[in-house]
Amino acid sequence: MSNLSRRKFMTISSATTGGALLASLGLTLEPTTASARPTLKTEGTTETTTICPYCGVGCGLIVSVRNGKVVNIEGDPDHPVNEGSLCSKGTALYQIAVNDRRLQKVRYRAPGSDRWEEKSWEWALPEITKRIKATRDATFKAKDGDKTVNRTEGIAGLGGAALDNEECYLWSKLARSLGVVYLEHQARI
Amino acid sequence: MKAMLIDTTRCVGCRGCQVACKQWNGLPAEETVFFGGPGYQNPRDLSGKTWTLITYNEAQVGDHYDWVYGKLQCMHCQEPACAASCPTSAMEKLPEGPVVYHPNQCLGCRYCMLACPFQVIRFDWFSANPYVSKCTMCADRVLSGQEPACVKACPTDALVFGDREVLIAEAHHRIEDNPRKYVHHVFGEHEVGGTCVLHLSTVPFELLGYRSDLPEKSLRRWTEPAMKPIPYIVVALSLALGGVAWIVNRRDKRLVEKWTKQVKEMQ
Amino acid sequence: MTNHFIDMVNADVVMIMGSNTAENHPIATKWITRTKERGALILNVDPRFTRTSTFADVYCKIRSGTDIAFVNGMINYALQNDFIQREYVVNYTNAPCIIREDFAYTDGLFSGYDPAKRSYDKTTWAYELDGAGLPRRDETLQHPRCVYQLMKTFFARYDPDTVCRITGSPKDDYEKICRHYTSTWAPDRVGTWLYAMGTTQHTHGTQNIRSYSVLQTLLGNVGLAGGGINALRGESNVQGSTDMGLLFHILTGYLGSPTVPDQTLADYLERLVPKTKDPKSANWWGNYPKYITSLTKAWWGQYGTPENGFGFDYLPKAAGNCSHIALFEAMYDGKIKGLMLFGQNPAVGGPNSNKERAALDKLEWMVAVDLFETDTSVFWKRPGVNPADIKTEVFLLPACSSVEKEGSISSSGRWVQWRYAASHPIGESRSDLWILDALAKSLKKAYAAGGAFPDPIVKLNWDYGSGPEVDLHTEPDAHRVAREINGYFLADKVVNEKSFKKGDQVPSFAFLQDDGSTACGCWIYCGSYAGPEKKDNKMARRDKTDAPNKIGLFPNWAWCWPVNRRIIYNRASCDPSGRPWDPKRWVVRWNAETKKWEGDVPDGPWPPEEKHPFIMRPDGYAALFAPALAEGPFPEHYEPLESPLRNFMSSQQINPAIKLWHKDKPDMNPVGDASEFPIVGTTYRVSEHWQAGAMTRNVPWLCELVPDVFVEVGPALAKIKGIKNGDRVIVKSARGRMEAYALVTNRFQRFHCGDQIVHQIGIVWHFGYAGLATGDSANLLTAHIGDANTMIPEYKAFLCDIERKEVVPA
Amino acid sequence: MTDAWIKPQITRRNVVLYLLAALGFVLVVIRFAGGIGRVSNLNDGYPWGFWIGLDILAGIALAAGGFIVAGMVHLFGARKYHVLARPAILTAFLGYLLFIIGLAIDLGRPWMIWQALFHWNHSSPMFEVSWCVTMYTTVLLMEFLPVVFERFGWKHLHDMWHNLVPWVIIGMLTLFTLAMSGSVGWTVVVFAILLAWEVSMRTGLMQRDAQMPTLLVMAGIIFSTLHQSSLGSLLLIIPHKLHPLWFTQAIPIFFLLSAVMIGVGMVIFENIISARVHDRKPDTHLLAGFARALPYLLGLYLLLKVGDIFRTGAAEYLFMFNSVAIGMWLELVVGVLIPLVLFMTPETRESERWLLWGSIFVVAGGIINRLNTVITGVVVANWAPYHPSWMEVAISLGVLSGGILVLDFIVRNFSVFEDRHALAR
Repeated sequence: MSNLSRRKFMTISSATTGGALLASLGLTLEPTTASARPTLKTEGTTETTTICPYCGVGCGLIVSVRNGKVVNIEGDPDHPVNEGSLCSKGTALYQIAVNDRRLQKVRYRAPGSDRWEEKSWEWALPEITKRIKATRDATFKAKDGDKTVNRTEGIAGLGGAALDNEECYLWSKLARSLGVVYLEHQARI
Repeated sequence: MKAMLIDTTRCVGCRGCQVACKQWNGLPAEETVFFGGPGYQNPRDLSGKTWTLITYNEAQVGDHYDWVYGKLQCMHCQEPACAASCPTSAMEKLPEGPVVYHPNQCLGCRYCMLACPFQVIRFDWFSANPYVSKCTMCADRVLSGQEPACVKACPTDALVFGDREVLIAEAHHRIEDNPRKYVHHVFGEHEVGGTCVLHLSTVPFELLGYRSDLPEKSLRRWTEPAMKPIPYIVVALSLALGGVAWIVNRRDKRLVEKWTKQVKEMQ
Repeated sequence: MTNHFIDMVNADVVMIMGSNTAENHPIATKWITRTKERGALILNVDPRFTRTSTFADVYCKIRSGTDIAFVNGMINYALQNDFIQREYVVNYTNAPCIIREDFAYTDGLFSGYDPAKRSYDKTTWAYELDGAGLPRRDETLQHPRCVYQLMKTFFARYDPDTVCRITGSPKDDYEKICRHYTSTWAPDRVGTWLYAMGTTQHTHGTQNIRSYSVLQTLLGNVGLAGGGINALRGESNVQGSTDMGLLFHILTGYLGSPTVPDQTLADYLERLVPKTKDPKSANWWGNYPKYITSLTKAWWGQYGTPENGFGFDYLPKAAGNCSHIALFEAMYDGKIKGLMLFGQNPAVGGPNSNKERAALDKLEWMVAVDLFETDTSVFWKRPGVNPADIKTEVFLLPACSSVEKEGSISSSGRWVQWRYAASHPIGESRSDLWILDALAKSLKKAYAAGGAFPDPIVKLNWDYGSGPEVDLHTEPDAHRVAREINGYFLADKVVNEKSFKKGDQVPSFAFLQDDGSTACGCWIYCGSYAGPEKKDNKMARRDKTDAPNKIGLFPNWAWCWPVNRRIIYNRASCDPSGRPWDPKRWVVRWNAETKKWEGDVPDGPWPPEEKHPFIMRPDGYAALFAPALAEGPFPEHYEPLESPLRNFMSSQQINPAIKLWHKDKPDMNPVGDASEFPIVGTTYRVSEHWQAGAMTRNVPWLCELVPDVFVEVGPALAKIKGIKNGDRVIVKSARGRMEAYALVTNRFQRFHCGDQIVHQIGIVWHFGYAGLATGDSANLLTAHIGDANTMIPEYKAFLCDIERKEVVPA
Repeated sequence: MTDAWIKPQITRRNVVLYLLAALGFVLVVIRFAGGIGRVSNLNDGYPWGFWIGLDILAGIALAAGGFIVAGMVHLFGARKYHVLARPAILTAFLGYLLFIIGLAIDLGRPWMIWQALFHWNHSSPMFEVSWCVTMYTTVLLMEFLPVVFERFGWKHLHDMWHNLVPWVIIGMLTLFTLAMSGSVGWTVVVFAILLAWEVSMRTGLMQRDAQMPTLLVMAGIIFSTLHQSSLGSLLLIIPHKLHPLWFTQAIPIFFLLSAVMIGVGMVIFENIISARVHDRKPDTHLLAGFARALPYLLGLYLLLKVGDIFRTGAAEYLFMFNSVAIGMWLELVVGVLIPLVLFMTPETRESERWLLWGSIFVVAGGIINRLNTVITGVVVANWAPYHPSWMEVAISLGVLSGGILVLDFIVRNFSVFEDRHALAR
């Protein structure tokens, strides 16, 4: 009787059971060992700290980036206010950094049009500058009766509670230099 | 053995854990609709994309209506019924605590779903290559010494991660400290042989959607008596049947000899 | 906030009123639950039982718009039972000051009211001065006209029965709240007050806060660890954006913005600089000239000369109120042609959305800078309008997210924290810094060729390292901007015996000069970037060693304005001799040997006896009697503009000092009355969405949690209207209608106000027609009506009606 | 001498089978394209349903006839029933092939079933079932091969089969014991016993059955006993879901016992039906022998089952008016009581009509029992109860019809029933 090695036997029996079993592939007959240790998603990423852009508590987060792409954002355990914990918005910050609904190009809507046109920055900035200057020049009021007022009544500015301090400062500086008096933002509402 | 203590009395329902689980495990969001659940609960149930879910339960506590939150997820049993039942060991209990799933070994037989006492395993019912899915206690984080993503996200320490014995002691300590506040039972300490996810609550556990009528013996113990004797049966039957065959064949042989003798005499 | 988030762990009693902390500042619950574990009591007052109420020890319901009645009753409870920290009140507040004889209060009005102008002549609201011009004080608090006695008689009208009749709160819950909270009068017990928009968004929002501060001052809780009056602000940098003067009435650092009468710097200073004759009053605002001059020098550099008030003349002078409501009314009238939007979404967030969206139609052009296509940026294709009719040009510029740019933001606890860019802006999105820099440079070039009054633009000091030309790929240097905000010397100078060279950074605002030798973008941020190198950027510090008092100040983590003082008015945490009221939780204490204060940065270096602790107040005292406010020195209860009930306290139905927009701008500004709209409506947030929703209704994970707009309805009202849980309902107010799902819940019970039943519903306001998750905006219902002092709209209380969808004809 | 093949044609009588098979096939394509949910009401609360109940639990029990008849004829020496052996083996073999197809439809990823060979989980009843069924199907194939060799006249193959099969069996049983126990000790013991039997037979010490290698039949009985019982122990893991009327530690024994009953019933049923279809005279006198054994089996089962219900204190549920109680009464009355009474008297045991009706009751009762243990008896808290969708039933019927058509084809083309003269030799 030929000494049936287990391997050969397996191929015979598996082949002959009506095809329910595939031909055996690389065989390891030992019972399963724990599969290889799962690697951490944030293995080999560069980490930077940031502060959550949502409410005013100011929780700390760590952003893990691998070759330029955000792969994970979670709480910063060293931050004294949140000690690594985050609410539902904070933990969802990843879907702000990685979200195909994010605006990626300048858009322009012509008067009366019903859709956006994609434009370039080179086109948009001069156009915006032209309009700001035209409206300022048209609605600038140097005198109110005998009082000098130097204000632009035709331009209003809204916004900035989610901007950085430096950005808010520059907008405050630029707006006042343009004479804007209707300067408001979310703190009012 | 690592474990999680969920003190539902500290939970404020911010659902940071529910999103942190999706963030770390890369689970997509679900298409949901407001369904007037008792509170703001959404989605309705665990699924392939939602491995943990906060339930909002409105209950009369003392003199006013209160919101009580439950956290549905895999309980990571000490002796998991899913691992015991899986024909290809696709579900595996790691010594560190988490019960993990190896999708490439899964046949999709769903026996684990039937066996699971906490009804948490979910299946891709509408996929041509379906897998099951459940919380893995962020095994990759736990194995590298970190805490699961949901525990880290919890602001009020409603979720705490650590050694199982330490957490059980802490849970009982909390019950003794304010007996009026807690139901005097640590859910998961003994259920189906004990689990690595322990719950404390101020309202009866059924109200949070947990089953409180589960046997204390782990479900694996129920199938063991049927599986243990297999080698003995094989041996016993091979001996017995061999013996029978021997006897029967000898009787037939003698019968045939007698019969052929008769035929020879008749000729 | 006067204190900060971690400090809540030191409180013995935490009052959460006007804020739903667990839902809108969830991580604050970390510290609140920790102090609860230490045995502290958590009190929560809210129209409905919220996620915050789940961990409160005592929850008491309150009808929206009746905060003042509720808290005045608590003040009365404290005064009647003498639960006040007497030594604190006598030494640190103006309780002993004697008020003029002609000051009076009758039937809801104080003396000096002009019904035509709906404002007060406040001359009678003043101290009686002695010979030396100082207020006469009766330290025994017996004098009939001292503030303390005036308060006793004024607040006596708010007895518990009257209060519960107004607020609809159950009497026993109310008494529990009074008892627990006023227990913090003892020197060794302290209570903190957390509030937010629930308090401010009323026609009497400022007086709501006034009632909290009167009570906190009487109980001696201001300036202590675990105390203070803490506004939990909604946006990550609304503190910073307010600090940087993005409101019509202020410049950076809360300096007043010039008005028409301020023709010269001298007129401006004359109007604004407070004076005091009391040597013991620090009157810190006396340094006003240094700060305004440093600001204008920072903006116009060498062009700011003594002749033009160091650049003051370049500043615009506004006339009257230009706040959000006034802005949109002007836009609606066609006066405003162009709108610059930096990450704001007023089409959903502003009150009376129908009118504000109609106002947007009148614009000639709009520039919107945002991460997503916001509802406001597509107002021209909103439901119910034909784009062809709207002639506005719209530029929608892609802004990058917070993880793609570097800079600092200020948390609600005044912590200014630095953020780093984790990755480059995606696609062609740019940081707002880059966009503003590019706009400024191109405007300066355009105005170099002439235009209306070009000087302020052409001469604007603008160089942030990105070169003269607009270049897509060079980012301006946020550090240079931060150093300008901190301030630098324009000339070699010796100040306070220290010598500085031209270009040195100013170490703190005590060194700022009013002679034009220093420039400082925002005086309260002076000291945040005190050196030329990146290592001098204190906002980026991550050292977690706590101060010696071990109360969680973390003085070396990031930087806190002003001068890294973590708890404001912390001198008041000590008795007049400099010993902390509560040695277990001292904030600052006077070390007699070293002649120095220890612990937190003190409110000024002076020894204890030399200065009164409230250094920002002209008289140095905490103002129990506060004449600066529009509708009265004491908080008086008035009903919201639209209320189902008559005002039980006086014949003044509504706040007498508010501007009635529906009178002079009646178009699209109707006011509903209880006959047609019997139900009280309020609006609020859920923790899964944020403000007008652009940053959360485009995030799939969050849309999954709260996919649709919904209304919370109590069981009684639901039965009357036949509404079941999950039904579609229509909510109508005088101004608009919206559709939503109904969540029928026991957590929103009706109110028994005397013999009348008042039903209330609440609507989540994040939703709008743009984004992944869409829905009708709650602000279609709210009104253009604002607070008497701040003009913040009254979102929290209006009248409406609710019907099941089938019942309402299409 | 290979006779001409009789091609299967669609006749008036079997056109329904073809239609059902076609419908089933279409639905199976939809199932594999769109996922199980597309064709079934199975859900996360009720992952197992009609297919498990009918194709797997009931299907295997119906095919138990194979090992019973083969065992009796070739091992226990009941030569009298020899003529029933081949059909029983054929029916069992086709039954197991149908089982495998049914399992493939129910499994989410059937192409991964080979994983069960390499990832051994000793505590899983499903693991044991998968190995047992795989090996027993091989045994049935080997038991059926002589019919094929005979058909093609491959005499040499027949001899080689006769010679080789015992070694294959030894290998299979040894590997099986190793996989199931994981203990080398028991594996060696089993190997030794089997080797001993084979050697003793080869050396003539022990007589050999001319027709069928003894070890092959032995393996058939061993594997069948194991998996007919372990199909029951599958349910041991859900004490919290299976209703106390069915849940008992003794489920494996009940499953084995009822499998034997159903197997016998099926042999009778199959014999009569195929006789009528192939217009042959059914071997009623042989079937009567089986029918005489049935009452004892049914009586024993009834005694044990009712006794167990009272032992576990589940008796009170019998007297409540709900689907569970109705299910149990149906199962006992139809499957046990009626056939018990029917087969008590010799007249009924002899008459073809009563034999057919008796077997139908036994088989029907068996099917009801298996469906009860998976559908009616399984109750999951706060999940809407599960009802099979028509597509699930249609697929099962489709597979069954396909099986019957194949059976018909084989019976017509292979000498399944004409081996009387072989006996004479």
